[in-house]
Amino acid sequence: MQQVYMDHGATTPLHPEVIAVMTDVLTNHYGNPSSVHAWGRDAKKRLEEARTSVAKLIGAQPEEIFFTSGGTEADNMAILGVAKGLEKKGKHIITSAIEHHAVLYPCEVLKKAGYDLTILPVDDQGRVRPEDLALALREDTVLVSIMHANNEIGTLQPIAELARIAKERGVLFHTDAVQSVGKIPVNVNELGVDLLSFSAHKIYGPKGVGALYIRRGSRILPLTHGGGQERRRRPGTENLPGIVAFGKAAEIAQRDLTAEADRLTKLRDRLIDGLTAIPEVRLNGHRTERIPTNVNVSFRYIEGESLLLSLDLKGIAASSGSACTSGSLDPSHVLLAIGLSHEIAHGSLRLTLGRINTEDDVDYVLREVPVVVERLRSMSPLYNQK
Amino acid sequence: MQQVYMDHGATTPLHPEVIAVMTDVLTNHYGNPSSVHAWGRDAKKRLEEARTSVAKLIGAQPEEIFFTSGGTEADNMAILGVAKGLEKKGKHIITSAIEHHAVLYPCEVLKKAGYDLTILPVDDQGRVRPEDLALALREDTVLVSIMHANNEIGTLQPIAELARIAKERGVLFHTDAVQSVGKIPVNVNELGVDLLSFSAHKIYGPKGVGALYIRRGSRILPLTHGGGQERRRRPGTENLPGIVAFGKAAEIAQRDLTAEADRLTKLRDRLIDGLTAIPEVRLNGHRTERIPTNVNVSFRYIEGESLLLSLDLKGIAASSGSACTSGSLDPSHVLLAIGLSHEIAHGSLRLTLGRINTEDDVDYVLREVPVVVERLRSMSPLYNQK
Amino acid sequence: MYTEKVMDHFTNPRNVGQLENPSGVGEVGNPTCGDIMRIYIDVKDNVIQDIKFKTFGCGAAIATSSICTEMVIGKTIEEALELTNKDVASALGGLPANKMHCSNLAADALHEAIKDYKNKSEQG
Ligand SMILES: Cc1ncc(COP(=O)(O)O)c(C=O)c1O
Ligand SMILES: Cc1ncc(COP(=O)(O)O)c(C=O)c1O
Ligand code: FES
Ligand code: FES
Repeated sequence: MQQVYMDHGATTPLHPEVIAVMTDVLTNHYGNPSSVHAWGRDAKKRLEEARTSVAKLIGAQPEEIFFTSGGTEADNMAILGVAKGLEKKGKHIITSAIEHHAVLYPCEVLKKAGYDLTILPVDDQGRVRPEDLALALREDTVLVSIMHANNEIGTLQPIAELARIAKERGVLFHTDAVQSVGKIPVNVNELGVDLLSFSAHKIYGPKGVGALYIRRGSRILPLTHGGGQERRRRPGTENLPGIVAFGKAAEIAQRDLTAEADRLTKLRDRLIDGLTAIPEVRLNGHRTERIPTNVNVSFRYIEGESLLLSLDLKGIAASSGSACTSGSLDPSHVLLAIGLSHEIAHGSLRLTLGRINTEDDVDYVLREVPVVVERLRSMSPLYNQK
Repeated sequence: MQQVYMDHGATTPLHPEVIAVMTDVLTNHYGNPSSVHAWGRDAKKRLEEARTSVAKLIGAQPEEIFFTSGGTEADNMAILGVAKGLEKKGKHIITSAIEHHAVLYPCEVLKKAGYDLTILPVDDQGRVRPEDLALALREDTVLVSIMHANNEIGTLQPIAELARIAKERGVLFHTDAVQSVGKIPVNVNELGVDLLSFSAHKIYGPKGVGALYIRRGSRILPLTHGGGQERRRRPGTENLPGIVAFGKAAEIAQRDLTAEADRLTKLRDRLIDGLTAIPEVRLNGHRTERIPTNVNVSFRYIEGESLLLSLDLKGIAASSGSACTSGSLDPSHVLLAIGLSHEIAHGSLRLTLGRINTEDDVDYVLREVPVVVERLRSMSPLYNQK
Repeated sequence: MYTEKVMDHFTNPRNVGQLENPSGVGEVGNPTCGDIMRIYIDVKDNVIQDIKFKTFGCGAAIATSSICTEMVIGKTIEEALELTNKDVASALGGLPANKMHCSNLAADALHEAIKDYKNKSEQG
């Protein structure tokens, strides 16, 4: 049976060149970067080379990159770290309704601890309105955190414009760019952001490593305390194999970005056109202001988990914003935020493309999905067969 | 030139079997454990198998193991997490003067936030006196954190006795076992501890993964917030390759523990005997209550960094508690706590053995160290040539 | 971490030792890290004819001591007094940022030795 992995939004297979580099470090470069001896100096050198590669991918300086264990830690560090660092300045934070839980939940924790939290709504395509941000900013606002690309519906935010509004008011701006980095050009200076989170395993690097970009001079306190690594902002023996692999993944992402974006945009559009030809389906997210890899549709009358299981039986890996797959038993807060009813949110399907996907994969998916949808609809009490 | 790595206390080379397993996961098992499809289920299965192996190594139940990014995060999670979780019960914490910075610094951060902190002294061999703990416990004590084996001098603490004293008073007990796990038998039930930190890269596993054991029922809040991974105690896409490799390293550690401990104890004792035959030298730490892998001596009149650089030029990797190597410019707080003067603490040398070391390595070190010590002493203004 | 020049001076330090009847001796302890350096000078006709050092300190401390002695031998007292720790560090091709304080040792000990020489010659 054909195997089609279309869940690159969840995680990506490592690039073969990344595996090679990582295996080399695992085998031959085991020194601790803090050690004085030859093994340590070798490790330190590799660490700093990787930092340079990672910095380049987002147009930052190497000393503005702080390695973390992933996107979640980077998001938490940005939000909790800036809140603690600027406690004396104020206790108001602004975010959006469609953030990843790694942003929303730390914000809610701050709220419980006495902070004011403004959650900006989005339009029906998932975009924050700049005028809403302008109105929400206050004297005591210390941070705005709005994601670059949404993980479920792929919608891109007008970050440069939003960041400019925050900057005019002297407020730090963080963006969760876990889903945009490596897929579209991301440059911290063009975007004008002060903090930016990203994660290696979404760009064909390994799980367990990510980074937070912190613009020089931004005030932020660490979440954890210990050794002097990452200039005390993130202590602990560095995950050298992971970091070097992240560096390699960043180089490859930069090298291949334009060609892959073009190729995947075509596949994406074929998928969107093919799937929206099925009756009673809607595309979620913005039609064009979306990352090249994301397709998200809702099928009326069916439920996401059943859909995923059926596709899985055909060898197709996908995901859904259905309550039944989320663990929380509520449907995706993102789909609700763009105005979907509970029932329709339930029937959502996310296909996320990546470097291993081919035209052939798209053909296969476009052949199988209608069959599965039809079968599940025929079992659904909500579906009025005509 | 002979290459002798004797800095296993800093980090260890991966075991070849661990590299093999990890490379396999990197290459073939890239699913996200949270995904519903085949790739995700495969990943989830491997995650839980690794959890079982890691739990077994310390005699815990799999559901009591929470994977982190390393020892530092595990220590911070234990201390800051319990403090937050038990805020209503009290604000007094007890630790010892020779803890790793990953324990001491979060405790000091709590102190700045209004907690009371008792730092127990140690005797001249680096042991906490149980009666000191008994006297320090109060009604509002919420946590005792005392390390199992010290990373610099290798001294073992009487954890079972200390934990019993805390338990009698109903106080949670955490131990940083980063340096003991895999080297001597560690069993959470025999020790009677409620929380225990350990780290993969100290037991021939990869950097960037560790674990916190949390006894069922212990109240603790997470440091970061996001997805539902690790039952919400530690969110973020799991570092699957690292965790599976940690599991393999744990299995090997358990399998080889007794044989390796015997072999390394002999090498250690030869090193101690050989080095303490040099004039004006002292052994730091307890002579017998120490891990099988640690040797720490101080040479009068010379400084540790010069010693390390000289040994490095001979192909020997070691470490030192000297101020000049610490980054902080103070000599090791551990050596000061056992009563060494600044000057003598400066001249300390730590050799930490591991599975790749042989009799031949020991011979080489015992041949070279006296030569280097003599040369540096001849340059020292403190050394009275006779 | 260290430049080749630093490692060269660390491995083959120039002018290590002490002088039998020095014109001046200077000893300083580094207030930052507690390391110690002693310098002996032999001065004739206002010129440093010979110089020796002993250092208890890190690699940077030993290398800066060594190069410092090389830089001032044959120089007049006035020229030697102009030597700064920055000169010493740059002669070594630079030092890591956290090691800049080490270079104070050598220049300070040299200045102490010259002060000692001046005191002695004034008294004598
Ligand atoms: C937008 C976004 N933010 C944060 C994360 C969390 O990243 P990680 O899983 O690397 O912790 C993800 C990935 O799931 C994501 O898609
Ligand atoms: C006793 C002790 N605790 C904690 C740590 C920190 O572990 P990690 O470097 O994995 O964060 C170390 C390692 O340096 C250690 O020796
Ligand atoms: S019926 Fe099973 S989760 Fe909805
Ligand atoms: S002189 Fe002490 S650290 Fe260099």
